[in-house]
Amino acid sequence: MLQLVDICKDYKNGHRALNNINFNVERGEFVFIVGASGAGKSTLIKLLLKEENATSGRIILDNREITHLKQKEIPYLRRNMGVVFQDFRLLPNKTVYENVAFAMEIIEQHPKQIRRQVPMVLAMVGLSERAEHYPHQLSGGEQQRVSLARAIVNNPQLLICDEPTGNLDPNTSKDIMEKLNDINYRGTTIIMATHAREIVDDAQKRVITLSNGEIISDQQKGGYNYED
Amino acid sequence: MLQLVDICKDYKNGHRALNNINFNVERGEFVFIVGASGAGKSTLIKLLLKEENATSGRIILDNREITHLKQKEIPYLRRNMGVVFQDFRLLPNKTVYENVAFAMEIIEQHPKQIRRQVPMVLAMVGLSERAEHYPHQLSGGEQQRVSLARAIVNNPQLLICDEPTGNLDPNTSKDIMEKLNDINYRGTTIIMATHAREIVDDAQKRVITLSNGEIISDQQKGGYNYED
Amino acid sequence: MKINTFRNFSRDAIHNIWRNSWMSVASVSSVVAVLLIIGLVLIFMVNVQYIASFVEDKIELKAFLELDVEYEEIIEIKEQLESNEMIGTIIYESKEEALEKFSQQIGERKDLISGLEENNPLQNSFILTIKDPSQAGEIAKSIERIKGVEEVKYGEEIVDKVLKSTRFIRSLTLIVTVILAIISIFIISNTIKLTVYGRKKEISIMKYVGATNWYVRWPFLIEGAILGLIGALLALLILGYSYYYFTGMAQHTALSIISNSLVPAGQMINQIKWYFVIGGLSIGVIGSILSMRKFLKV
Amino acid sequence: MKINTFRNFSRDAIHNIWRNSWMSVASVSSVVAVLLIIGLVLIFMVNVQYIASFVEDKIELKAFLELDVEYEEIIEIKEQLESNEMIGTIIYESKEEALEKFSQQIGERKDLISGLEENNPLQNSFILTIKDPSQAGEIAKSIERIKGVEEVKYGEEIVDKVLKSTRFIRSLTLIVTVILAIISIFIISNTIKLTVYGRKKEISIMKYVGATNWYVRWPFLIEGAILGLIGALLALLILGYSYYYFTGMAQHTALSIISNSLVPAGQMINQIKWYFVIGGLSIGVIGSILSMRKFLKV
Ligand SMILES: Nc1ncnc2c1ncn2[C@@H]1O[C@H](COP(=O)(O)OP(=O)(O)OP(=O)(O)O)[C@@H](O)[C@H]1O
Ligand SMILES: Nc1ncnc2c1ncn2[C@@H]1O[C@H](COP(=O)(O)OP(=O)(O)OP(=O)(O)O)[C@@H](O)[C@H]1O
Ligand SMILES: [Mg+2]
Ligand SMILES: [Mg+2]
Repeated sequence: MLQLVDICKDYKNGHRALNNINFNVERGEFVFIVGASGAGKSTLIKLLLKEENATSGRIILDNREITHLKQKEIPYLRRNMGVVFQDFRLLPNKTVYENVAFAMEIIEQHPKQIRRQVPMVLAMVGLSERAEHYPHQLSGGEQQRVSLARAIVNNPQLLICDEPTGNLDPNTSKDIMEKLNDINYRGTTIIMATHAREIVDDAQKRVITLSNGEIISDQQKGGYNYED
Repeated sequence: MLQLVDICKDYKNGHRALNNINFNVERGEFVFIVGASGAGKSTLIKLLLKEENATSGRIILDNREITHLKQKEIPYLRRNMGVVFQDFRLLPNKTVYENVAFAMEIIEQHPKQIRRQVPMVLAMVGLSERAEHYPHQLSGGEQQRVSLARAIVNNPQLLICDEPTGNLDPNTSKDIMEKLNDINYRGTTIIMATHAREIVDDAQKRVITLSNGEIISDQQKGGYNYED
Repeated sequence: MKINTFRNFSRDAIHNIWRNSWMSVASVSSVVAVLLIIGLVLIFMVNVQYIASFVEDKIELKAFLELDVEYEEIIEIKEQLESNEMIGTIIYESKEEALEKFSQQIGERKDLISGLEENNPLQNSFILTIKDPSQAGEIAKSIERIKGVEEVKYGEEIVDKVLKSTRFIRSLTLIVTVILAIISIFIISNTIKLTVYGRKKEISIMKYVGATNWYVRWPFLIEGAILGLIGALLALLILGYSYYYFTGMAQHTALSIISNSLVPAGQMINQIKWYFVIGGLSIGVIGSILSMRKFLKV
Repeated sequence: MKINTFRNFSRDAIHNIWRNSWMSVASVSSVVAVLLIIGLVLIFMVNVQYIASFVEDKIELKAFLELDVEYEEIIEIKEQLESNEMIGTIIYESKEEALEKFSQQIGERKDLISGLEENNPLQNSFILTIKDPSQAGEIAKSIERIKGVEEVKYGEEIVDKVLKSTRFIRSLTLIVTVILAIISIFIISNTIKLTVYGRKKEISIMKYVGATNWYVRWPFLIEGAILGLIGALLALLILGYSYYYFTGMAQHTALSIISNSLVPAGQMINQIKWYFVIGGLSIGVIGSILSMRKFLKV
């Protein structure tokens, strides 16, 4: 489904965030991306989202090269992915409900469908009671869960999560991971950058370990084995 | 050093975030505040910082009632505390170095002192190489560590950390916790809201557990014992 | 675009106006202010043009007839003048009327010319107004060619001066108006840029979630249209009412000479009404779309 | 405040100008635009006032002397007139000069009054200008009380009309200028509010870290002063140069009548220079301080 070939990423100030990254992800896989702070996990995700462009190398999604896309095509690429951002990225002027509904509105879903689906996902992440709150009225963990709700509401083919449990307590995290596992079982490919050792160790899924922008290990059924 | 007496906090929309909170913190203590997402940890910290005002109850710091303070006095209160914010709160137009130096500049420290102290703290959190970066050029964990560096640069009496390791990998977290322990040994009182079970369990310090805005346990040498 | 989507856009636009009420007030009031400036200067300009053409209309030719023309010849000359399309009104002035006028002009020193009645040295003449004052010279020449007309006078110097002055004032006010309009539009575009800048994060988030550029633009566009329209109507109201009040007030005081030569309020408002509405709308719509360009590229 | 702290403020102000270069350009250009509008209207107003006082200065009194006054008496009357502080220039016109003038006035029809030289019916007179035209009536009366003066004329009606017109124009342009100035200042304050709004997060963060209100304000204040000053100087440059160019250009064309009665460029620039500098500075400083108030309360 997803292939990265010889990807390098240099930021404008000359910093090399990714160096020669190669890996494939099959449809339906669940891949953890782990690594120290600053290893390049978010950068990798930003490349998939076309938030940043790779300096060299190729990215192929569903047999289609997306390394260079026209501005106009980017939105349609993004609609095929659900993304939980490390910094949440909620619309400040919309309530929790509206933020989640927005993701459905942009693909012009029927209002009836929206009214059925949104409360369902909000219940799934445990935020039914916060539906009418604005993002600034939420706790950190609640904002993170709204971001997750928005990412899954359209049942995307590919779900990308950057640190989706960084602001969540262990119990809530466990709940969320169970939900993600469900989603994965139903066929969604999941790529998840995380630091949570317990989660990675428990899951027994594929783990790609980054260090200083390079892949230092790529294990099926791995654990959080990154050591300095 | 710090006393909270019958603190309640209702947000404008009527939500009760804290209900009847009572506890004392002695000088030199290290207190964890744990609890599920939305339990009221950040709210508690916002009250200490006077970012929000308590609806009822009293807060006493160093034998001084700070429940009601004039606008003009708040900055001086904040200077006695170092704070790591859950959402980092770095100045977007200042580099990492400048962000940390800023905390020293506002208390009119001598430039020589600033030039000596700032690189030292940056090295402590492992960001010497990022000194000239702007916040938007940093990874999530790096921003979090800048926030920490800024909080400790003035050697505050009281250090308040809201989720200071939420975006950090276990190794970096462990480093940071060791540094915080050092600081605590040298006499600084530390109050830390966190979800990281490993950290809390390892530290064997006092743990206050919040649930739905109420204290449900307050243990010396406790562990992350919060269960639904 | 589905109808539901458009409904969402309108809903979002209206919600945003309410939720950013502070900014909405800033935008509307800036639009009002800019339109007031342009309107004020426009009214000033329209009035100056109006008064200038008033003055220009006062330019007269005087065609002096030969001393010995008969009554029938005068009629004939008159017919010829009437057939000339460039000539406006035609008034005949006999030499007796001319003398009477002259004696009135010199006023108190009338005694100086007493006794001239019997031996009137003046001529019969036609007093003509012309449609295009700048053509005065040529028209004068063509009239002089008519038999029985001795000479055509029109105070070349004065006509020249009047024309030059009015032309100068016309172009001066036009230039000032255009400059002020350009400056004002520049300011408002700055203001709109800043309001959009304050929401750049919002715009980029929409894009990150997969919205197309047009999907992001529409609510801003509708919002801009609504705010621009409100601004235009407010400005029109303020300006129209003040102008009406001002001309009305002036009428009953010593200023009536001036106010009477101003464009009437009703006519003025009618004249600028659509400019304002279209101006306000386009400021709002074009302003927001242009300002967004930069932030859509994420 | 320590000297190092002040150095930090200035450093931050300059850094911010660079780092928010887009916003700095917006602020400066808005200040320029606003000052251009105010300046344009101000120049217009100053010139109107200038021309109006020009016209008012043309108002003359004419004191006719009795027919039989002797030379010594005339000298005496002149001395009395000179001792009156309200009177400006004094010019003596003998009856021969008066007749000469009159015959010139009636121009071509001079023949009508030929032969009057021997039997001049006119009077000797003093032509006086007065310092305050609105006092014309009272001064005339006081002069009539002088022995040897028969009558004082000053064309009451015309003086009245002229005074009313100039007063009307003076107050009209003053009102328009003031209104435009208020509107412009309102717009700029909106613009500044919006730039500060775009940085409200920054302001609140400074406060959360323990900065006092004044500590947060100072860099903004210095930034505002610098940007305001740059704006003022740019506006002055544009305006001064255009005005200089315009009056210069007008001098060599048919418009010289008008340009000669305009305030010279040098004098104009000198007159508005400080207003602009102080205006720009205060817009920048006061604007940013006021706009920050709201965001400092955290
Ligand atoms: N815009 C940028 N300009 C320059 N350098 C950048 C930029 N963004 C990120 N970097 C650098 O690239 C490196 C990788 O950043 P990235 O955000 O991918 O890290 P990460 O693995 O997500 O870390 P974390 O776990 O802390 O979120 C970091 O060292 C960061 O400083
Ligand atoms: N400004 C606000 N207005 C209304 N409700 C609020 C506001 N801020 C927070 N809340 C609510 O108060 C409760 C406590 O929030 P708080 O931020 O203190 O939680 P927390 O313990 O820090 O959670 P987390 O671990 O997710 O950061 C939450 O349920 C939140 O929805
Ligand atoms: Mg990251
Ligand atoms: Mg929190």
